[in-house]
Amino acid sequence: MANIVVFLCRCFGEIDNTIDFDFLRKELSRDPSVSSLSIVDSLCLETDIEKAAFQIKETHADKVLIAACSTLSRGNLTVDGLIKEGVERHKIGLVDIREGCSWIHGNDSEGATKKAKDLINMGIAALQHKEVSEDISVTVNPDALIIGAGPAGLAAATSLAKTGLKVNILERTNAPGGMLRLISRCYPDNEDASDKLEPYIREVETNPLITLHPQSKIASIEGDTGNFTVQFSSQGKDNSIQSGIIIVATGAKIFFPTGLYRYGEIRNVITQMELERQFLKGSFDAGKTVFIQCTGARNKERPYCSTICCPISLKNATRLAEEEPGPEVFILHRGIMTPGNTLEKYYRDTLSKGVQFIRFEEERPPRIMGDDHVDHVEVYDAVNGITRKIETDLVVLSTPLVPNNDNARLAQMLGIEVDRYGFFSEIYPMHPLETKMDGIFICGSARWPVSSDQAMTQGEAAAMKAVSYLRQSEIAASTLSRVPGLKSGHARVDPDFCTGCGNCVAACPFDACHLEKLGDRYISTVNMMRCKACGSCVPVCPNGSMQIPEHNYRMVGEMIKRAF
Amino acid sequence: MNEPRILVFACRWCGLIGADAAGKKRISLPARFRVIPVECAALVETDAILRALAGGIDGVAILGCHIGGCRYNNANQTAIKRMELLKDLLDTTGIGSNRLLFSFGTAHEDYQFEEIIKNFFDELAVLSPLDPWLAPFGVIS
Amino acid sequence: MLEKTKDIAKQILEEKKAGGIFGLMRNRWNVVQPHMFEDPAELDALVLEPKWLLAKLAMSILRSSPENYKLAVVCRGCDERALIELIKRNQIEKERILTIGIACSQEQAAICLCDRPYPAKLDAGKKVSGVDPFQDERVREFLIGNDKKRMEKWATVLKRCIKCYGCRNSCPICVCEPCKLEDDIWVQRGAVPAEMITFHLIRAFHLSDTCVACGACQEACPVNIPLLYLQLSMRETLKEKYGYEAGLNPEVKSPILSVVFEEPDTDREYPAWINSLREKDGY
Amino acid sequence: MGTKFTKTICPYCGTGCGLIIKVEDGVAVATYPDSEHPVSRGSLCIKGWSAHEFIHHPDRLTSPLLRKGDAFQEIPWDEAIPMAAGKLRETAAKYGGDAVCGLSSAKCTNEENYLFQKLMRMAFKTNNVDHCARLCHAPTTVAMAQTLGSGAMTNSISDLAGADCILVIGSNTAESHPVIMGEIYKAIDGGATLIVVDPRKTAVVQNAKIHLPINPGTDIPLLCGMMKHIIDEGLYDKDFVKARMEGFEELNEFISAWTVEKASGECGINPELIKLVAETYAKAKESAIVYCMGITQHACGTANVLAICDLAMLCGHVGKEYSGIYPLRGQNNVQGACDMGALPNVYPGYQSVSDPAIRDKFQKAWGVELSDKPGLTVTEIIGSAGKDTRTVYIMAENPALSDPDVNHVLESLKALDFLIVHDIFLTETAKFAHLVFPGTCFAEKSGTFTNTERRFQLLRKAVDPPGNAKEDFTILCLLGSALGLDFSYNHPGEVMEEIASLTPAYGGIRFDRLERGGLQWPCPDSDHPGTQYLHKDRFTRGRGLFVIPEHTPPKELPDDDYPYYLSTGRMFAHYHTGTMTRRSPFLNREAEKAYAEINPEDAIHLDVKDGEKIKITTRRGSIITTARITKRVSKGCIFAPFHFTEARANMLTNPVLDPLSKIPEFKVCAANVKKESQDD
Repeated sequence: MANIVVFLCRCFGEIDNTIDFDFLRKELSRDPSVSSLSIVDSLCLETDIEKAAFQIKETHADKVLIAACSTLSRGNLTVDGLIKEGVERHKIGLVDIREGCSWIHGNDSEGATKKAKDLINMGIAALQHKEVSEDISVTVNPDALIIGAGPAGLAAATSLAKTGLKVNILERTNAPGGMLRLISRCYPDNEDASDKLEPYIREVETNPLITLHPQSKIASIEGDTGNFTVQFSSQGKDNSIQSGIIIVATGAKIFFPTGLYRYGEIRNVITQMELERQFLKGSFDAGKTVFIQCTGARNKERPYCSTICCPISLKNATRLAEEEPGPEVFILHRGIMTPGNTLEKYYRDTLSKGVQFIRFEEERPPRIMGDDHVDHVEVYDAVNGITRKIETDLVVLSTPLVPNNDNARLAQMLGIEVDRYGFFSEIYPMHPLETKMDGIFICGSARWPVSSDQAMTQGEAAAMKAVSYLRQSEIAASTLSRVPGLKSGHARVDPDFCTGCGNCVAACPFDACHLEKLGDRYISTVNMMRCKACGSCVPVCPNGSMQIPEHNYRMVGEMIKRAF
Repeated sequence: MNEPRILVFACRWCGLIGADAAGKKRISLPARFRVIPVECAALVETDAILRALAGGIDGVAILGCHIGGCRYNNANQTAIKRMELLKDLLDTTGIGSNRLLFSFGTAHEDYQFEEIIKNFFDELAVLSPLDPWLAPFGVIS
Repeated sequence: MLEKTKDIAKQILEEKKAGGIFGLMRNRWNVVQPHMFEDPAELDALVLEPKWLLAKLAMSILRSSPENYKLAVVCRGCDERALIELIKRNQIEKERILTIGIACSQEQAAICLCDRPYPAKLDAGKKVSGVDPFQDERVREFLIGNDKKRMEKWATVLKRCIKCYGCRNSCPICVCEPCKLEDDIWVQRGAVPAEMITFHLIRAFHLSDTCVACGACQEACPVNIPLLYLQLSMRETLKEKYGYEAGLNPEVKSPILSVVFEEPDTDREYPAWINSLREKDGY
Repeated sequence: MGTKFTKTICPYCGTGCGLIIKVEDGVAVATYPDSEHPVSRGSLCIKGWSAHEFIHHPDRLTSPLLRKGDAFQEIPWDEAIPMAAGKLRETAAKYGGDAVCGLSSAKCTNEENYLFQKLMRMAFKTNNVDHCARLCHAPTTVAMAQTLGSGAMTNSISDLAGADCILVIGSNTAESHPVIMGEIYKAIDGGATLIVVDPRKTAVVQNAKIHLPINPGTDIPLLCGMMKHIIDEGLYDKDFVKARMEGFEELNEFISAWTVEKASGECGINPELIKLVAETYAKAKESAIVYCMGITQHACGTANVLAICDLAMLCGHVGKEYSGIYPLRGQNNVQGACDMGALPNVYPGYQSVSDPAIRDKFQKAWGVELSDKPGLTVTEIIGSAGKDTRTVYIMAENPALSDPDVNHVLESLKALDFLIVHDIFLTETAKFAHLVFPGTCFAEKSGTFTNTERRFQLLRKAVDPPGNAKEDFTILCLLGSALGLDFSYNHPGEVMEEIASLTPAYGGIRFDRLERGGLQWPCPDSDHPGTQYLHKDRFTRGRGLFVIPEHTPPKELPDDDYPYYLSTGRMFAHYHTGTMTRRSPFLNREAEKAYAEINPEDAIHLDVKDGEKIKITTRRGSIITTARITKRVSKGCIFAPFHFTEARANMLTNPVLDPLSKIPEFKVCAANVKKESQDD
């Protein structure tokens, strides 16, 4: 019979003014498992914690029950204090008899006293049946791996290298730079794209810590936080790299609007990318131009705004307008998206250059007129309520960014998820760059369409997040918690009882369970690095072989029995 | 029926915060409910709920996080689906699904917690007791 | 139907597609019992009546026979669905099971209140139209109407339980060793009738998304408790809400296992490449 | 190799459910119900589902054992059989045939029981053969032989489903005969009223319409009160009584003393309720009376059964479908053992030993001179051990645990010159034996059982016996031949033919006729379909006889130093002495520790909490067991199941015997309870 030391905290009258402590003392004295009971004025002050810790060690108590205030007020201070004084975490139980009892039932002291007795009994039962889950710690491979050498990938690589860490970059194409290589100037500062890229590319080529693997195609990704192994082929040679973390910066791809606005059917209807290529080659002829925004975006198939198409149109429209003699430029739009002060100023400049903006509605899009090449565009001007005909030599369609084709496959290999549109999804709105798998980060357009400078910021942010992992030589599984502080434990399988039905594998939101063949039957095994002790696997396990030791079903059953 | 008895499974990251806030606000509620903190609403087993109902507890409430707001990558959605099926079973046998209350994302604030628990008390007070269904042979210790 | 089944069975044995045929045998004193037919000559003793759930027996036969041993099972609709559920839960390897599908008669469908009295792979016999259990008068008495009266009805019926565990033992899906009903935390031990809410409703809920409505539990109950009725409304909800029915496709897992909300009636639609459960089962 | 399925009959209670045992490579691994069985129809009770679990238990005896001091030493068969034969013949020579006694078993098949009594009667010219029916339905055989002419259940189990009123008196059917309870529930669904007479609120009571919580041991006052009311109201079946009964005047005159008020004073049920129950029983079109140990295990056991028969015959509820008297036999073949003559006063088929014509028939058939003196009963054999009983041969019985006043039993077993025990485990009784034969269990032999509704049913061999244990049938043949008798049968079927030839009631029973669903005796010739119910148009003894049921209150009533009523009985997961069920893991988990049921008020008075240790003491001794606080037992009563060797409830019971049937009074004695110290 475990001997339990119980501390009842008076909280200077806050608790025992409602709850009758003598009644509790009488009740607890009849419980054989309670070895000693002490009523104290407070438990959250430094001196109280030392006194309590001394008494616990003195009486060699198996378990300690603290009946005081809730974890969210000062209960956790007491618990953490005791842990600091050397009392193991699993030996301590906390019962909230202040917020949860004396304060909330202030006017019913008899009911509150009975509730306090029951809560303490539940606490004792919980302590008696609570078990400790194992923990493992893993040596961390100090190197980093970045997939994709676009602006985000390069920024991440350079900032990681700056902290002295070895970095490998896997790039699908043969040269770094991503989409920046395809455009002439970037918004909002109109800086030349190649000038922007140049310092990063030089760093990648010169810095010995960074190795670039061009034309690489990933075969498989194994391992967990701190120890990833990536098999890939680069320039025809198979290769494999170990790394502590992975930063996914695979970017996105342009949407080709085949079938929209007669694109591909008649000449002179081009996309922004083709316009950018003409700027790069310097071979644009400054004729009349009409920009059409939200081509294939903010509609049923892709119900999202791709953030960058409006600023790109403003950039290119301004560039055209600045030519001598500047051609007439129209932008047909469904609302110009230019958030922030720089882009607002950008929008004002375009206006001042004489670019004309016409608003149209999604239901009545502009129509391209002309036989083999475009000669005019008909558009219903929603603001003035009239249909206008605009002669033009060139129509430029602004199309959104869409996820790469192999996002889902890569997500499957990485063990992370893609959101409903196909971009890699973050685990929780307040942890934007982290994913379901600790140690795998997402940044740049792979996560959501962004401009190049935003992509670079996210790259550096992801790098700094990664450093917090790579700097530790060892990582304990219990520290990889989705909640502040340590995890509450890990799931544990009883191999004799497990029937191998696979329910837990399907139910686990973190893919921490997988089935292994043992003789002629399957057994589920828990990967503690991934398991977050959320317990989704416990109710779906038909015979209770999957349990969280700190919250096992016997403990819950006993607590329910003593609840009233 | 005399004062009904309620067991509350409160998720540590929202339900418990609501209960704690209600406590700090000194909102007075009948002393006939007990709270068992759980890591996530997904951890609550239907067997525990049925054990509670069989043990003479009149109502069980599960307070979880918003849909999409669960820290454990939407673990609470499996809980919602399971509770709906359990409601079906309780309706089938006539025990009545109103003995089971699950609120996802509506117990963060103190006034919300108070409102939920008060309504649940009123609702249960109307129901007939479950004694024919208690463990028939023994006095439950 | 019987002749066709016998031919198929003979063919399977001759072509060595399976090591044995598992079905019902009637001996010369017309005593019927399950039997492993291993040589074609025995097959003329094969019979198809009465209805006998063979899925769980087939599973344990496979477990105790060598790795590559294949078994052909003569099975009705519910047997086949039970086998599919067992395959889904890795209790049987798919390649080691061969089914000879036979259809049930209309009377059998009426007795079992079966809405799908034929296997997907039908080899012998004619498909008969299914019965909607909710039209049956006794089902409506137990399932529809005011709560108080129905609770009394269920109380009188469930109070008869003699805790023989027959419902769990005869259910083709209940394969857990040990089973939660034997744990004294959930169900008090050593007394009859079994505790109503914990014994019966825990068992019913564990089968909420796996029950194939074969009625074996009801037939094995010595005191005739209508145990199948406990499952009907849950199966209905799964069908309506998630379009899911147990025992149709070994690849599709039960919807309440996934965090993804596949509810057709919410306004959210999902593009094809959402990470659905299927890809996740990479084990 | 591979999997084999064998249909056989459950070894546990008298319902006789059909089982299918799955055998994999010679090992019984699972049990399934036989959905074509006429009684169980595809369902089983908890014991039926785990009937295979004890078969391959490591404790099984695998070789004959000879006692050397305190230990046993394995000896081969060809040494064991001659030694047994020698010892038996030596005792018979020295002290005469009557010094040898045999205890047969309700666990063994009909053929084995027949051979056992034939061996005893032929080899030693004695009738000292008995078996445990003495402890269960001996009063039934005695009382019903007097009133109706045959001691078996009058109707079939399936008849219960058609009854309009069922009176369950002294039977916890839901726990002792669970599958029969299914039939009673079918009757209730068909509109029948269920009346239960039981001091304890068992599971049956919770589903009953009317519950009569009588004081223990006061059944006769209740029944006589009912009969008085029925006669006063003229509700009895006048023309049935006139046409087919005799002795009504004496009964009427005796009953007139039992006014309803007097009866209610005696049994503690208010008069209105007695009147209501009497009217319901008499007025119903078909009424059935179901009873078991609660009626028979009293000092007035036989009188209780007489009262039941009188009530049934008074209302004409005998000899027609869906009604009748239903004594529920406890063991799987206790009916068969009685049928086969394993009783001191009758040959097979209840043909009396003292009737010269019958004795001649058997002497001619067996070719040897037979004794005409009825033999000793179990309790008398135990009582006279060491005096005029010198050697006892016990087959598959465990008196050391199941008989009353167990300490006395242990002394007498020690006092024997030579004790042979033939069982499948080293039971408490076998521990005192000089020579032990390893027998076989139900799954390792073929033969027939007779269940409580007189149905002969076929057993089929599923697995081979362990080690070099032999089939009981073979052992008896070897022993018989060693004693110089012609026991050269090579298959139980032949024994059945010999039985059929000697007893008219079983003339038509043959093994191949039993394959599909068995046959209910009487079945005089080979194309007779068996009898669904007895006493149609005429009673076995001609006219039914009303016999006066003398009421004697329980011999030992609670007083100040033993203030509580104590009764012993069964619980649903275990069977009798637990030899088989406590070695089945699944059943053992259901009830691991011995327990006694105590009323909550008494518990508070004794300051005992659920699960705590208590000590129950009676004048015969005391046991330590755990308390189970439950509202099932009424205030002042304690109920203790007798399956647990570590707390032998039967050790506490009062060994006083019923004068006519010599059954001990298990159901009532006075006991005291004290809280035991909780340490260990």
